[in-house]
Amino acid sequence: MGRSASQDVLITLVVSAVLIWVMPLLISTYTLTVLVIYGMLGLSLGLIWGFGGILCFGQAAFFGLGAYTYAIAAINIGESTVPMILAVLVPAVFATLLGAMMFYGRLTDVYLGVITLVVTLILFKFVNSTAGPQYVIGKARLGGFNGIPGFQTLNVPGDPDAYVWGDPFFYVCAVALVIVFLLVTWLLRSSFGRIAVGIRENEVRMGLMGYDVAARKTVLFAVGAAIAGLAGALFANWGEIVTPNLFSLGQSAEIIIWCIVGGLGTRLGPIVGAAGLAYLKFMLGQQSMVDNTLITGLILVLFVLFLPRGLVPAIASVLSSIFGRTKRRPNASRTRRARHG
Amino acid sequence: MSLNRRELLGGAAALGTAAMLPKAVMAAGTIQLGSILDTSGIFDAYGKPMDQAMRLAVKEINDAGGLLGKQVEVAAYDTQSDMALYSQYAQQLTRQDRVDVVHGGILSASREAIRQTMRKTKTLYFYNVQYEGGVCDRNLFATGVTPAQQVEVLVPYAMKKSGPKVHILAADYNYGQITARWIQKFVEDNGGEVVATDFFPLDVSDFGSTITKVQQTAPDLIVAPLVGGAHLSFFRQWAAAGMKDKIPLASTTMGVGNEHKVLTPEEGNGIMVAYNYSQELETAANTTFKEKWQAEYGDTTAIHELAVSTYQGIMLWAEGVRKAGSVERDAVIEALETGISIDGPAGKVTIDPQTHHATVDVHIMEFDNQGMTVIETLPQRAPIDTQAVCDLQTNPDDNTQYEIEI
Amino acid sequence: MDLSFVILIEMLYAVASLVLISAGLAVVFGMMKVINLAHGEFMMMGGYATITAVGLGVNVFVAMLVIAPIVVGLIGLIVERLVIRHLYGRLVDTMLATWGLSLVFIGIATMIFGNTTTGISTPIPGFAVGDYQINGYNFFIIVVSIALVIAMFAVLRGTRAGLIARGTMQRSDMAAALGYSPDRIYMMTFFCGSALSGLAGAVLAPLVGLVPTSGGAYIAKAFITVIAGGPSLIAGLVSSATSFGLVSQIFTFAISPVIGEVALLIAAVILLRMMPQGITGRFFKGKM
Amino acid sequence: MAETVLETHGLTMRFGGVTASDNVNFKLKAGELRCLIGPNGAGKSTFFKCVTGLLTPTEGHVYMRGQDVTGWQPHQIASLGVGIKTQTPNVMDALSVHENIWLAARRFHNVSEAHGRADEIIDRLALGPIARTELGQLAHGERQRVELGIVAVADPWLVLLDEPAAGMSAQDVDRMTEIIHELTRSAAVVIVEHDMQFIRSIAETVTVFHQGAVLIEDHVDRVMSDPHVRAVYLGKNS
Repeated sequence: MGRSASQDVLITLVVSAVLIWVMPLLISTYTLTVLVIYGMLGLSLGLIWGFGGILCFGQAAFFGLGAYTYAIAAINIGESTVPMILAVLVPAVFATLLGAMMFYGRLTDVYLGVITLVVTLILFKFVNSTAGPQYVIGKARLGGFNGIPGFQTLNVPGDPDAYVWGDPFFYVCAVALVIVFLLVTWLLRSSFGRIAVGIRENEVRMGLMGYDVAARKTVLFAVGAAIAGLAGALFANWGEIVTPNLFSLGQSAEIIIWCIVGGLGTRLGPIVGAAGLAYLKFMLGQQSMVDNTLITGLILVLFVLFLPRGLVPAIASVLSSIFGRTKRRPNASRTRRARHG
Repeated sequence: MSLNRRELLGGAAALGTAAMLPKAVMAAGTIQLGSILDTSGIFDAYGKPMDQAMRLAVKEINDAGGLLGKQVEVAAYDTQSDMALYSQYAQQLTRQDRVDVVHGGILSASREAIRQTMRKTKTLYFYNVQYEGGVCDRNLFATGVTPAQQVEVLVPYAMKKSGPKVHILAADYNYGQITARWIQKFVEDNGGEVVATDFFPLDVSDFGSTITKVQQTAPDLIVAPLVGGAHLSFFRQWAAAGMKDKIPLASTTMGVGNEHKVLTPEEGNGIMVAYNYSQELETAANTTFKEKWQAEYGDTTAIHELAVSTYQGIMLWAEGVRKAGSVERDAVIEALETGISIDGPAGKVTIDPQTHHATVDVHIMEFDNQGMTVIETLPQRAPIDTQAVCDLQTNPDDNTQYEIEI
Repeated sequence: MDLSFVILIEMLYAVASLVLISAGLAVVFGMMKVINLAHGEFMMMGGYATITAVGLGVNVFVAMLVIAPIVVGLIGLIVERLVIRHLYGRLVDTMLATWGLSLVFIGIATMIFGNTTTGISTPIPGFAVGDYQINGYNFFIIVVSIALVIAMFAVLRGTRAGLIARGTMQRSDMAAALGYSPDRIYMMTFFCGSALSGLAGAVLAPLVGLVPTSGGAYIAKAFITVIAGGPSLIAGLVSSATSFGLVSQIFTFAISPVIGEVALLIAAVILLRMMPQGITGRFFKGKM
Repeated sequence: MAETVLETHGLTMRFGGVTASDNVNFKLKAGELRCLIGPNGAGKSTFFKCVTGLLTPTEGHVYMRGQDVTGWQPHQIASLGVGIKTQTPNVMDALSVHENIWLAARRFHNVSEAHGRADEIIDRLALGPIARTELGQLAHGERQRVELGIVAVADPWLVLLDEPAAGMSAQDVDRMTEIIHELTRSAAVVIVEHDMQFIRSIAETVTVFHQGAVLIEDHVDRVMSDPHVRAVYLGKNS
């Protein structure tokens, strides 16, 4: 990495502080909140796909699991602190089990894609068919297709009556994203992160060096799931309802599209892609000229064809060529290979 | 729950946001009506005609001089069949557009996604869709029919035509589960027996094994509250297996989104249903309504139950505003609670003050050549299911969706 | 006795429809190592092509078996020329691009046909087996998929094109070295694969209500069946369709359709965990 | 008497009906350099894969420094201090030379030590000028050399190399020979090879594989003059 760690942290903090101050002047905080949450979700896949080479077709499963865990725990506990923690832990544990099963089975690329897709489908189908009164966890009815409304939303820890919502909730989410971003940065700078990149590049070699590739991929997968789970819990708080759609393939598809459009192999790309496309979708809902699915599809096709590295790397290379900085040349083959991981 | 603190925080937040935002340009002296419907995505077969009906109703009001001398302006959002967008646009409507009333929501999940926002921001909310019943919220008016209203009349009629043994095939979600229970109750009340009940998630489209299973239970009648495009396959596969003339079918949902126009006469004829509206209603009100629709959109085939509910919902609200002489929420609620009624395309619709649901005419109908022929009209059926659990007159702070214990 | 016959037919039907759903995807994947995620939408378009043709007065069987495959095959050809051909050898990129295409097709179909469910009724009447009525159309689907498998086998075994195709499957560079342009082979393959998808969509259309998003219901199943089948085209297709079809029907009859679907998915996970290269990667290496 | 570092007992590997490796008993002493030779399909690569954990043998056992490692994963075997280089260059193309070697060093050392070790190996292999270049942009010989660096940086006591000289220029081969000799100072080395020129230049004892089994095991000169071996290489049955 070009910059030193402290520079990196400083730049991140300054830029995000400015953004957190300026953005609410342009877009309503309620919409911004969900953009931030989607950014976090995009980052979760960007981490495991872009830096670990694990293409997960079911990142939405962890998102949904986080949201449902939060909702169910919040109904049963009535205070949001423990549910928030559980919403991070449950997806992480689930991902650990799933990851161990897949990675120790030496499943790679397409096969990995199928398994994650299938697991997402199973979760979706299960949750979708829990409308009956027999599906209860503690006090919480799972609700099937209709989802779970009316749970305790985020409160100041220890004080269940002090709700955090509206603008304060936006700031909580934004700060959470900054913290997650810094953690990801730290992780990628650490040996663990560099080894993960090594595994993305060549699993066999890393195994022959003595690294337990399966274990490391499992851990990375779980970290990604934990981040997605946190995003899910925040989303549950934002929407005040959770529905099986969170688990849907459509949701998984969107996450993948965010990463592609934003730029794989970068930390910023998936966040930018997620926020940008979600905002586009929001704007499109205010017109009815062209079908919105069509536009999303076209964007994806055009990006794969003409800008396969995504926006952020493309902009970075344009900027560096303008300002002539001797930054490390972004490598096209890098992203390509990452995707085939 | 300390609502005060919440409202304080939230209120401050709303104020702060609004102050910073370029406020939506709105002409002074107009009334703002917010609409939030899926006009694209998988639910648009429901949402598009509802949107058309909403615009038709508003146009009619404006052509007649508006409300309280002001024109009604529409702020409409397409939620693209995406639940997350409901939350977002609800915030947009209430905090930025500051509308005076919101009409919309299709699925129960979408209603629950926006209901609390409406309540918190004190924005009057109309949910104009046939649904499972039981929502008890002073801020909400539900103008669609609920299961008891339909089932109470449909089941005895269908059993009389067929026999006492009933097999229920229901959509596996909130609506289907609750409706199935009501069907069971009325089957038993009428001296019948439910031999089996099966639930199907909304994406099930292969009913081969189900058709075999039904033949094993050998019922006299099938009541099928099945929902959506995938479930339509049941009616088709049922006919393809040659079962249609052997066991009669009744449904509380088939046709709500004009599904009967997709089935061929051979597949559809004879299926028994009970709704508030049918295009084939031979009343002056319906004829006029269809003429107006024809003039506006050129084609009346798209009109369905939910579109008419929406139209009636807006007319009820307008009536409430006229009576209150204001668009202010509490005044309008009080006016509506006097038991206001209007004469809509589907007959007289009256607000039930106790539940904020609607008392409507219910028509027993049979499919005939891709239309719904009215067999019998049962005037002014009250929402008895919701009435059993909800009394907003004695408990105005209630904010629950009850599951009605039968 | 009657009941077991009826159940047997239902099982055969389940297997047959899986074969039908997956054939187009299997051809494209087997030959080109391209996973066409717009496969479900190709099926959807096959359905719409049939319904439109029937609406114009064409005989329903002609519409299903001739018009729909040709129309969808041509659409596939255009797609291949415009998009896929730039992405050969980039498995994940083709998946993403075809995913995008599937959304585009849904959008276009929505704009043309609207989201209202449409459909045609089944052209074959039901009949009685003892005390039971069964859907006569199930037989038609079973027959079509058997014919399809035989035809695929005959083409691959018995024709020059099949020989080239088998060669390409094994070593795509060899075919090129022998003077066959891989570009043309791929183009033809994609045409055939799309046509098969169109055929499947058309043949299944009378059983289900069609909406522009109908394709989504098929793609996951087809994807799972093809990948679990592994590298051998026909053996893989038939073996995995049989295993999944049987598993899902057994659970459907024993418990419920949802459990049947979940059982299929769980079977897929177990199968891939045990045989990461698919069934034929393990048992039928090097066969077709 | 030097310690036995690698030993196999009755190692057998069958693929379906084909026996690719047939009851191989093999012994390697510390500090020894051994070449495995044989015509294509003789089973030397299968043997190599069974020893390195890339394949699990059907029958028989593999011992390293007396420990039974049969059925271990490659990473477990590597963790013992065994350096492995596969036939095709197996490196991280998008990473620089330094990063590649650092990653290997990091497995057994902490971050800063790993940097020191990596720099040292880069110096030793004269990779300094290209240390910051990504491997994807290097020539074949350089990539092979980097892979040897990856093996060497971990200080292995046993090194297993599959065709290290394949596809290299004469000059590259010379340098390779040098590096391998250097490795033998601290480790026992097994080389799978069929380039006779290279073997003559490097080996003392060679093991000849034929039809999955060990045909002969002797000093390189005697092996080369053995009529059996000649027959095998010329494709005649003796």
